[in-house]
Amino acid sequence: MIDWKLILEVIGILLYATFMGFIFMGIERKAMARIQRRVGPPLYQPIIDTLKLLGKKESISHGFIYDFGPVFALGASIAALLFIPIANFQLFSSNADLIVVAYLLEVPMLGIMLGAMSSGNPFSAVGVQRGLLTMVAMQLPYGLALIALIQHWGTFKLSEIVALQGAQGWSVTVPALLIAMIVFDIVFQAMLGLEPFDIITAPAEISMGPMVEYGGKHAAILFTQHAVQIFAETAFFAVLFLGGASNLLELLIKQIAVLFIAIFVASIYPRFTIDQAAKFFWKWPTILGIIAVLLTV
Amino acid sequence: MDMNEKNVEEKVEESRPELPDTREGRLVKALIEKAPYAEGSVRRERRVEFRVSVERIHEFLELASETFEMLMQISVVDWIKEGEFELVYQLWSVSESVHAFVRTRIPRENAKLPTVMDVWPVAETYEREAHEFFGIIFEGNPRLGPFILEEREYKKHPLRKDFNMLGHVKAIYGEDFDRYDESKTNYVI
Amino acid sequence: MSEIGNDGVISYELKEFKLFEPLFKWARKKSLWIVAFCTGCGGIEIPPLATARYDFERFGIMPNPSPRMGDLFLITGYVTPKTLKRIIITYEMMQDPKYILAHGSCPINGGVYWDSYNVVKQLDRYIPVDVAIAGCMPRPEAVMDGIMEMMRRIEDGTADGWKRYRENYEYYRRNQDELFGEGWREKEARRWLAWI
Amino acid sequence: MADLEVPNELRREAKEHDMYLHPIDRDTYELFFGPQHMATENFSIILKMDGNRIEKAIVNPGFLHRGFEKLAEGRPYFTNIALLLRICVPESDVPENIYSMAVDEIVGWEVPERAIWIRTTVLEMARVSAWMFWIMGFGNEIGLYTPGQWAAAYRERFMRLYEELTGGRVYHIYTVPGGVRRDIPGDRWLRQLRDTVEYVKGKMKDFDEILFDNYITFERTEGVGVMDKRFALKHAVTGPNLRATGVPYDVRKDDPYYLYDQLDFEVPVLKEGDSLARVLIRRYELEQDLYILEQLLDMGPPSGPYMVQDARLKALPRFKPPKGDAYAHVESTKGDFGAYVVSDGSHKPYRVHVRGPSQSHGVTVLEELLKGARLADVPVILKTLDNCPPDIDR
Repeated sequence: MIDWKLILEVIGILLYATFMGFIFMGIERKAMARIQRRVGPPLYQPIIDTLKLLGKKESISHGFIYDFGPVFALGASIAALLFIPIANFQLFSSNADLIVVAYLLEVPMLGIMLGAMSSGNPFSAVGVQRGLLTMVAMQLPYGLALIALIQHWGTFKLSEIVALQGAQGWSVTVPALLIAMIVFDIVFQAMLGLEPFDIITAPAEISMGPMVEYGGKHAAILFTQHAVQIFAETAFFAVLFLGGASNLLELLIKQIAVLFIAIFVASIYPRFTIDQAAKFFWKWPTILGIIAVLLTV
Repeated sequence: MDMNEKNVEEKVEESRPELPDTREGRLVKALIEKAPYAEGSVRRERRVEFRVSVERIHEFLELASETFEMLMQISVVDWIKEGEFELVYQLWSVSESVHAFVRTRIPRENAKLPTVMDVWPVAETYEREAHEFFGIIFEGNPRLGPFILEEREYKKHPLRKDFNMLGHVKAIYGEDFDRYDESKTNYVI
Repeated sequence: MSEIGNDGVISYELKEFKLFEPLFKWARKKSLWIVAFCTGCGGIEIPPLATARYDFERFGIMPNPSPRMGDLFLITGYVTPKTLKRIIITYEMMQDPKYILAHGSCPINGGVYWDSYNVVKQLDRYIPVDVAIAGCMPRPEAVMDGIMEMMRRIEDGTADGWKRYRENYEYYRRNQDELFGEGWREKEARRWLAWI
Repeated sequence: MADLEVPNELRREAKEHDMYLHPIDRDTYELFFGPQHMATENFSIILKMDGNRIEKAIVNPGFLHRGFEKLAEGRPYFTNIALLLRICVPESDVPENIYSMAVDEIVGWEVPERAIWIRTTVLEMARVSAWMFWIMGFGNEIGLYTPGQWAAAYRERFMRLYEELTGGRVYHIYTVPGGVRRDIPGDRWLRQLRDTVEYVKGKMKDFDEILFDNYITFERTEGVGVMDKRFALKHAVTGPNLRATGVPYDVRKDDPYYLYDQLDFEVPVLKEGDSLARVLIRRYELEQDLYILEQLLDMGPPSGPYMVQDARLKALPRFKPPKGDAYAHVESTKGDFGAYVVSDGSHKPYRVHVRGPSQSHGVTVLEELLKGARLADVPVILKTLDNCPPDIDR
């Protein structure tokens, strides 16, 4: 028996998430431009970019894995999105969907790495190396922040966390979880690939890193993936710490608030080098994360 | 600015110019006493000049490097009528604030010179450049070869006076320059 | 690109989605990504173009470090043979459709370096140029005007340098080989792009 | 011509030195850094990498070589101004000035006071706008785009002033032997210059907060690319790079030209010699340059002609200076920029040789400093040395 309602909801949420993700990317570029005292591109610029990339004629491939990487990444992002309770829709659910989402959000990076490795470009290889190291480095504070959250609310279910926040106030209002949020926000910067942790793409050092060989339709898929990813990540943040949302508008406002913090941080900090980033992750965010965990015990 | 300059020709005629009793004069005198084979003179405030024969140039520069810490440039002038290259080592003394020209001349054919890389490591770049553009060989410099230029231009040593630039350009890029005067006879710069 | 150096012929997929072509044309016009390759002194006018006073990001133009994603190649000034080799390889690495905007007098006829032994006199002989801007150095307004002209041409389909390059590949290849000598791709370009 | 061949033994030695002729080992790889790269701009470095560390770097310049020195031998003295200024693109006034100074010295012209004032002002404006450009470059290399965008916009204010004074934005063709090409447009221009200087001075706080006083800027630059005093002197490193190692050498103080002996300014010196010191030196110098511009404006342009009065200038293309040679140098933002001009008495210079500061710090020094650095340090070292490829290539 096919659940037509679920399928329609999935398609609707996907279209909405992709579109809003592109708009978020547009907001990111526009806000950066305003900080830099420029007019900046229109908000829908990333959609045009993706269309243009789709319209390119490709003449290269480096084998199956190279083509498969971006698709794999996009699939993982979509899967993560479907587990997050977006407003009153939660499409998929399990008893431990927090863990599922937390790790599905990291899988896309692996997909890009997979594709980039097979391109053979040395810049890609360096980018992959950096990407994997960043992932390893950010796991510890990321995990600690989540542990603090789980310990406080006593559940792994995202929908329950939202409900509990509705009843007892947002997570941010709890001092221990405020610390956890700060930790999560630092990690969030790396998840979005923004400064000071845009080590993976680092245009001035390794010219786009893993993406250096991708062009045309591959790049279009990666762009779409990035859009879905931004939407999913901001929604995840809003659900965990900002009390979720009862409708899409509320969620949107919270997502944009989260996004703006990321943009402001990104526009005033330069980039770390990879070893500094790892050291940084294992120092302050980890200490703060441990404090948060201890406070919630 | 003090502009009391002297012509190159005049100085050749003066065998031992009187050294003025200034900072520059004393500097030149001290160096000449250590290296009597060199001719030294003061050109103006903060500009001194030495002439050294090519055989003892390395020895002299090593001596001069005690006062003149920096080698700013090695300028090569191609005096084609005399059949000689003139190398001007531009030295600067940070402690004394004096610029020195150390001049030496070598024949154009088979121009060879000892390198001064051991005195100033930066000479490597200057010598590579001088070799590339003039074909002078600096013995002991391991990196002589195409540096800025590609192989084809490098072989011709384009800054030599006998390099026919217009002919070279015509041969490679074609005759049509669109740079004639109204009578279509002469090129206009 | 993987075919480069074997027989010198670049294979292309010629499938075109006729239905979406107007949409793509519009998108191409509105989103020109510049390959980050400043090839001469004109590169100095790119930062003013990208910043507050002229801000070309308004029109969706932005520099991109990877040639694979680039659409617009700005030849910003004179081209020396040494650079031209890299320009050709970078141009061939870009994916169709791709456009070249020659910036300044020097790519047109050599400019002030008309008698220089190391400046390519007519860029048009080696790679196809879609729009050329005269002047030394062209003001940012002139460059913007050139980019607008490029957008107009993309819209009415006359910015077809990439098609010309494909159709007249023999001609361009012959001129390149004349300038650099036979086999320069195998000798040098293979070293830069060892992974291809 | 006598084709001079390099002896075979030399050639073999040179080949062994070029590592790219060796087969790549398995655990190391080579990276062609530039010229199609955001950080290097027309400059290529071949890096032999061992993981994330650089084992060996080979600088490969020459992408901008136009043969200026040869071209200058074929053009009359005054035409050369329009050619030679293209050597240093971000501050094109520097080559104009060194060439003009050298020709002035050969001819023996006393440049009028008004022209001297204008030349000094133009040079200082060039320095400030070059610093603005440098802030943009450095910010972009370390991934901080905001101050760079601001700085490039402030530079536009100077460009507008340049346009009004000289008619050109980037290439001004303004300083000529014997003076300058035209007079100051009027008092309004001076007022505008003062306003601009005040404006940029007010923005220094922003730059401090966001770039120079930033925790990550310190992290990125501290202890990266260290040189000591002796190394810097032996490699003829000049300018801010030398002053960052503790040598107070500034052409404006040590070989004063123009009005610099009447102006009051300090030469900032730091001892560390690393990238951070080089960054901070540049920040202090920007402040000093704004201060110098203020002093110049307080002084005001002296009245009088702006060009030397000489009958020979009536027939410019056939202008012939006497025989002789001269070396002139000025302090550019990159270092000591010098020109050696030889005249044989004809209407074209016999030889013009330009010493770009990047020639010394852009080749051997860069190769030395990159040895053992991380890949992420390459743009930082490149930009804190302030490497300008056209200086090397010419």
